Amino acid sequence: MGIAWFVVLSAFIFCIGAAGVLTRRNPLVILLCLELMLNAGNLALIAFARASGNGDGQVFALIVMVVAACEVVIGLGLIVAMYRRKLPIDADQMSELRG
Amino acid sequence: MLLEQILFFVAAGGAIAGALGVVVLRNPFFSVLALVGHLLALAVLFLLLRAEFLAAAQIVVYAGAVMVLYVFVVAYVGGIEEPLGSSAGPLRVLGPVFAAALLVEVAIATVGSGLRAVDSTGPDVAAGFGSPQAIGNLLMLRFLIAFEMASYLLLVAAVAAVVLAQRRRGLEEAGGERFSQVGRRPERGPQAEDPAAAGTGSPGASPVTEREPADGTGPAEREPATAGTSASREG
Amino acid sequence: MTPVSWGWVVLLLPLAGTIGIALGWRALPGRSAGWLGSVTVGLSFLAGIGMYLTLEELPHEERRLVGSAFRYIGTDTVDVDLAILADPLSTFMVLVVSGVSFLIHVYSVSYLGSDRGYARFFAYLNFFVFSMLLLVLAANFVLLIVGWAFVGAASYLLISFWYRRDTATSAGIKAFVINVIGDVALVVAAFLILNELGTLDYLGAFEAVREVPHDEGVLVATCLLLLVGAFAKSGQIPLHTWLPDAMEGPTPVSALIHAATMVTAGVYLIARCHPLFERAPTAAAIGAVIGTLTLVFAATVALVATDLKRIIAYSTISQIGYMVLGVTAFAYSAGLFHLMTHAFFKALLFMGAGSVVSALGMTNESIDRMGGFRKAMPFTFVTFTIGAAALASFPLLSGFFSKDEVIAYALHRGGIYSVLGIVAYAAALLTAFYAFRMVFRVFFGEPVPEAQQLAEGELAHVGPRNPLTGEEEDTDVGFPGPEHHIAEHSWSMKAPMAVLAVLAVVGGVVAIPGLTHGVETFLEPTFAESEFIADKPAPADQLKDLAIGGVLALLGIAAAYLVYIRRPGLARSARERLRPVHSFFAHKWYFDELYDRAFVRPSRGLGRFGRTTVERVLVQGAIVGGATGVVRAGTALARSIQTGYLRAYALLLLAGVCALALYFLIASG
Amino acid sequence: MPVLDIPLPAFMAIPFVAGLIGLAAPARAARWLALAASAGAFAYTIFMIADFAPGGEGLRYVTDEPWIPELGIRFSLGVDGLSLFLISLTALLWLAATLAAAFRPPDRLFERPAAFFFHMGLAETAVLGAFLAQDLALFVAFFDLMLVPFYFLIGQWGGRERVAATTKFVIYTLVGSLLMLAAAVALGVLSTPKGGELSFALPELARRSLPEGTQIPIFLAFAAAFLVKAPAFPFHGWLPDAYRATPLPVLALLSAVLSKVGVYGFIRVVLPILPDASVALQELMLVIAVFSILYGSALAFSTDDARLVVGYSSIAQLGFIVLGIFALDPKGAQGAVLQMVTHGVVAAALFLIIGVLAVRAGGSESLARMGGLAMRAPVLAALFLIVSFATLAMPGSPNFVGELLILFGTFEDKIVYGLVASVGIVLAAVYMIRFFQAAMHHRAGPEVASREMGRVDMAGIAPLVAVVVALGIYPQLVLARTEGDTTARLREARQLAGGVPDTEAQPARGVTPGGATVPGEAPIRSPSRPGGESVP
Repeated sequence: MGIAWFVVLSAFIFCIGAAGVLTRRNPLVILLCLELMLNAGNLALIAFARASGNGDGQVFALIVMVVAACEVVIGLGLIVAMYRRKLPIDADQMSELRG
Repeated sequence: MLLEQILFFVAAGGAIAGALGVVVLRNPFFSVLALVGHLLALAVLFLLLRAEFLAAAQIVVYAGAVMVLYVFVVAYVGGIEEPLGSSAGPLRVLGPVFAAALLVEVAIATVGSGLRAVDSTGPDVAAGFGSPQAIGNLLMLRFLIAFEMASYLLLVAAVAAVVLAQRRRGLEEAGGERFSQVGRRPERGPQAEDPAAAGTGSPGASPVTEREPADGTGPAEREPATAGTSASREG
Repeated sequence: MTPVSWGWVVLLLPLAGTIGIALGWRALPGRSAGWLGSVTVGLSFLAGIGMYLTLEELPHEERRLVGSAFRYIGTDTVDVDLAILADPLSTFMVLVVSGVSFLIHVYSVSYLGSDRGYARFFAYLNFFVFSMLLLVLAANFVLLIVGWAFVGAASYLLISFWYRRDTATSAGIKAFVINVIGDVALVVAAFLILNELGTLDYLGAFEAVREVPHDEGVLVATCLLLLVGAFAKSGQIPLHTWLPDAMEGPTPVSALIHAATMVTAGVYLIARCHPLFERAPTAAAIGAVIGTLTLVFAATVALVATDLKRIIAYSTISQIGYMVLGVTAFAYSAGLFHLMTHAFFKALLFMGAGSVVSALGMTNESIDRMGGFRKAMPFTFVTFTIGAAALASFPLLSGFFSKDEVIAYALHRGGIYSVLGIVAYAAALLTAFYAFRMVFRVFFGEPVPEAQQLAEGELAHVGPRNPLTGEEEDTDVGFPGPEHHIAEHSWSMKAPMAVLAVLAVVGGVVAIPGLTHGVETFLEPTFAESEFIADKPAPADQLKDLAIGGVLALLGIAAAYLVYIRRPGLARSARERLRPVHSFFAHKWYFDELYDRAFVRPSRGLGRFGRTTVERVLVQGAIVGGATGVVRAGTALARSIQTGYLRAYALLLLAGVCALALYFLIASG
Repeated sequence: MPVLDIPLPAFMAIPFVAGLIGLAAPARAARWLALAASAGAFAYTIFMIADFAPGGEGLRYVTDEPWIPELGIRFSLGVDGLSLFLISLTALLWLAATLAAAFRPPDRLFERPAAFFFHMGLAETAVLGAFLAQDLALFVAFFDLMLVPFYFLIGQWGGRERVAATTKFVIYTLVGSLLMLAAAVALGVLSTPKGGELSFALPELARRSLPEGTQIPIFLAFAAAFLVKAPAFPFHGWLPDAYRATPLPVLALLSAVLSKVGVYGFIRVVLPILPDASVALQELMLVIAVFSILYGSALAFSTDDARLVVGYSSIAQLGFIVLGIFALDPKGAQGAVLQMVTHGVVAAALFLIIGVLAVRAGGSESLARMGGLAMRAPVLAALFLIVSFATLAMPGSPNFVGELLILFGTFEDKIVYGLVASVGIVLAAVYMIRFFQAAMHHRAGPEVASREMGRVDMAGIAPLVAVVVALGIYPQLVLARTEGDTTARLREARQLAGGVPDTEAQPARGVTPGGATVPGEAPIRSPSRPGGESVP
């Protein structure tokens, strides 16, 4: 089973995730889409690890998982805090940074 | 061999289906479930790539812990139905377009062009490849620093989560203090909105931002409500 | 003590008085501020006498002492000391100025006795005396300009002393601005002198000017500029318009500044700079012509004016015209002699006028509402009449000798001067007429109600009103004293008037042609180098001229008597018949209107134009717009990218990634 | 050497350091710290003046360390007769302004006193640095640094529409400064001889020569920066808004001191380094100066806003200063320097007085709403009167001496400009007297409450008036000390301006004609006659 298949698959998933980030407004879903992209990355890493035949890529993927977990924790914490302050749970209404 | 291919296509289909589900489903709750499915499919793919430990971690950590966290939050916040038609119209079109463009590029890069290494099935590897033992060795020997860093990162994230989720700390205090400022000098409110303040370029911006918390749009004005609710929640 | 040290004392006493009053005005009870001012001025008069005596002791050629305190400006070619010059001329002026000032101080002590600005008034008045003494004592042109401007400032402050009156403040600003024009002219003249003669000190410049050829262009220009300064100060055509308005000030101010001392500074300046003018006879002739023109003009206006103080003001302008004619005809002693006598009788006239105006309750100065005060105010009547007679050069009074000496010199100089002399004679006739017009209309005829009340003993009290506009005065501050005073009721007003009356009568004895030469001999050292010092009319001619003058004066008085006492209707019928002439005179030859159209309105319009058009279009529009516009456009672009939408940023990021990937594809493949 | 000998960098840094400490210290302490610092700086300048022997030339208390050696930029400071009194003016006015600011009733102006006084201190340090700098790069750096604290002072503590005003002010002056920066770099690079190393030291730059063709654009860039800062017509577009928005104590400094830095730059930098261009463009500068005089005066007597009366009047006054500088005549330059000092004092005093007036006129600064204030405030009236007379250059005031010398210098060669300019004196009389009367005389305005000045106002204003009077009696104090260095800056330009008229040729008293001893005065480009020694 060629590694290329895996890589293309991961690219496909990555793009789906990116599209999701761009089109959805619910920050929760945006976080999910980020998960998708990260996992796509993981898939690619592992595929490369297989191609190169040593475990480094897998370790890399493991670290990525850790980071993803942290990102999830923070992101969800923010969402909860927003909810607490009766802020709209909507990425488009959080535009304080408008120049 | 054949089994392997069948497995791959099934898992790949599942993964793509899950991913699409995450993106297109209205209700965040279903999106989460779709993601779980996606992760399981990925785990299978990991196995195909001889990454047993990661597959296990994927299932246990991701599909288990993280997704449960998601479910909790969705339950707490409440699944907010959301029309896909977003306020920023162009994004709706451009987002997928660029995504597709990226896909095409990467596909060309992978299949059509250079990356010779990837169209092999990869070398034969020893039996222990990707086993917990092998990964453990790598982590403890070669990637010790990265491992430690990751653990610190987790710690920090945990603390941050606690702080953010706390009730009477975090933004609230700052907001309260801002609110009292608003009360002290109301005359600043209108000035913030006057065209001069709005229309000036970057050099004039500092006074604006310096006065910004007090202007009508900021969170400050919602303070009394929040204070009230939080108080009531305690009672 | 040398004359110079006396001079410093003279100078510093009034200054001390000013500072003392200004700092201690809270502490000074009642009228003590006034007395403090009077005493300091009186002392400085005594110091002036000391100056005179010590100067007399010196031999003639040494009667020019310069005392320098320290270097005032010393840079590059400019080298000016803070120095005073003690010579007969300055001593003469010091005596006149401080003497008259002392008397007027004493008069003011009770005249403004109950004015709210009492201490302020005397602080200003002392400051004026100091400035005037600085002007006459200065030893170089810069210091002269300083004194020149200081008296202008003092005059401004005193004109607008009752500063709640808009008429007073506008009169003040008018006087100040015209005086500044004079100052600027003097500054330019000073530069020309520095450039031409290499120094700004009087003596050095007067030494150096001898090498300059006659009527050398720059020198003529210099003298003309000096004339501009002198005329601005002395109210000569065309810079006279401020002086009549200056009567807005309290009467003692009119008496001191705008009759006796400051306005004669121009005459002093010309006399002081006589070496320059003798080198530039053209300029001197021009000055003489303008002086004569002025004296005729002012006399004609005084004929028809109805405001008592303004009549006297115009007569002042006219008399200064005589002095200017004198000094520009190189008859310095004559001109200065007339300056002295004029100081006496004109101050006297103003004091009397002030007394009469007080009797009318400070509310009206028009002679149409006066009449019959003879019985009510005998003392004022007598003194005023003496003053008027002296002004009319009634035979054997002071004005008789001085004015006719001026005319005699003018006739003697010949050429254009003789013409001017004859014109001056004609004006003398008018002078006599309007002088006694005042007397007859104020003191004779039907007594007005105020006069009757006064005869029965109580002084008229009318609500405070501005005599010009008739508007209600702002009574909490700055309207003519709530309790006004007349000479009859207070000795401190009577005494100075009496003294001045005596001086107005006998002041002439110091220079009776052929008999006494007091002024001339005393001033001789100053004018020793003058080319005309020896060239004087024979006593016989002088006596002849005196006779003519006396006859003219008597004629004028008789005419006035005829018109205003014997045939009262005559004046009106004459006015009816000569309507255009009368209105021309009554409008003061339309000078004010002319200036308003020529200068005031254009400059206002210019300012408005600048503030509206130029500012908006050029400065704000073109320049600022250009500079800030670019920056604004740039920032606007940057801001338009900062939408604040998270996903927009993400889109840009993705687009960037795509572009990057594309680049690598192309690069690799 | 002065009684207590502080190195200049330390002296310069005093206010800034005090401000820093004040930020940390409690708010009440901050104001006292600021007061103490400005007072200390002023006291030290007094020592400098006392220590400064009249009539000499050259720098005193020099500090000269390499700063950025790669670019040949040195951290070199020094005091000479030219900068001496401008430094003491700066210190004096900062003391007065700090005093006026420190004891105001706590209004919006002093929400964050510590920050306010920190910015004040930073600004003073920057201005002192600009006056002390002897290296072009250093001068430019301080010149731009001045902008930062004023940006915050106006933007944060200003009145209504302060943001728009600040933006306009900053952008406008920044454009000028950037031009100057470019010009400075170009100057340093172009003037470096073949194989010679880069240097920005002013004396060195003055020694190196540039062809006139290159000088002119550089001159124009510098002139733009300085004229905008002054401001001169037609570069004063930022003035009305900025003046209306700036809090008065700051405005006093903005108008009295900052404007002087610009014109100071002309004498310190432009004349000695770009003599050919200065001569070539003399007429242009004179025209600008005369226009500023007339135009500023015309605006001043047609506006109703008290601040703008003074603001426009200072346009006119600075026109006089530029006129004196570009008359290229020692008298004119001397007058210009004296005028810088005296105008600084009176302008600051006027702005502080406007503050006092506004309080009594019901908070309004429009002339129409003032009036009759003199009634119960004789002291205020007296001080105001003295300042007004000084502003309109009444003879006897130091301003008169300044303008007299300026006019004399201008008459020397350019008598026409001089005559037109002297019209400005008359106009000055008109608008100042109008201002004084409108405020103090006439009937009382609608909500005028006439009362005497408080002790604090007095403490701020009276010393300035005292300085005016003292200088009026003895202007030589300034003239004698500034003469040597001022004329030295001019020498080269004047030789180029077609020889020195004989009347000015003999060196004035007390000045050693040997120009060679003065840094930057070695007469290279003077084929006709060596500096100063020409005989009558």
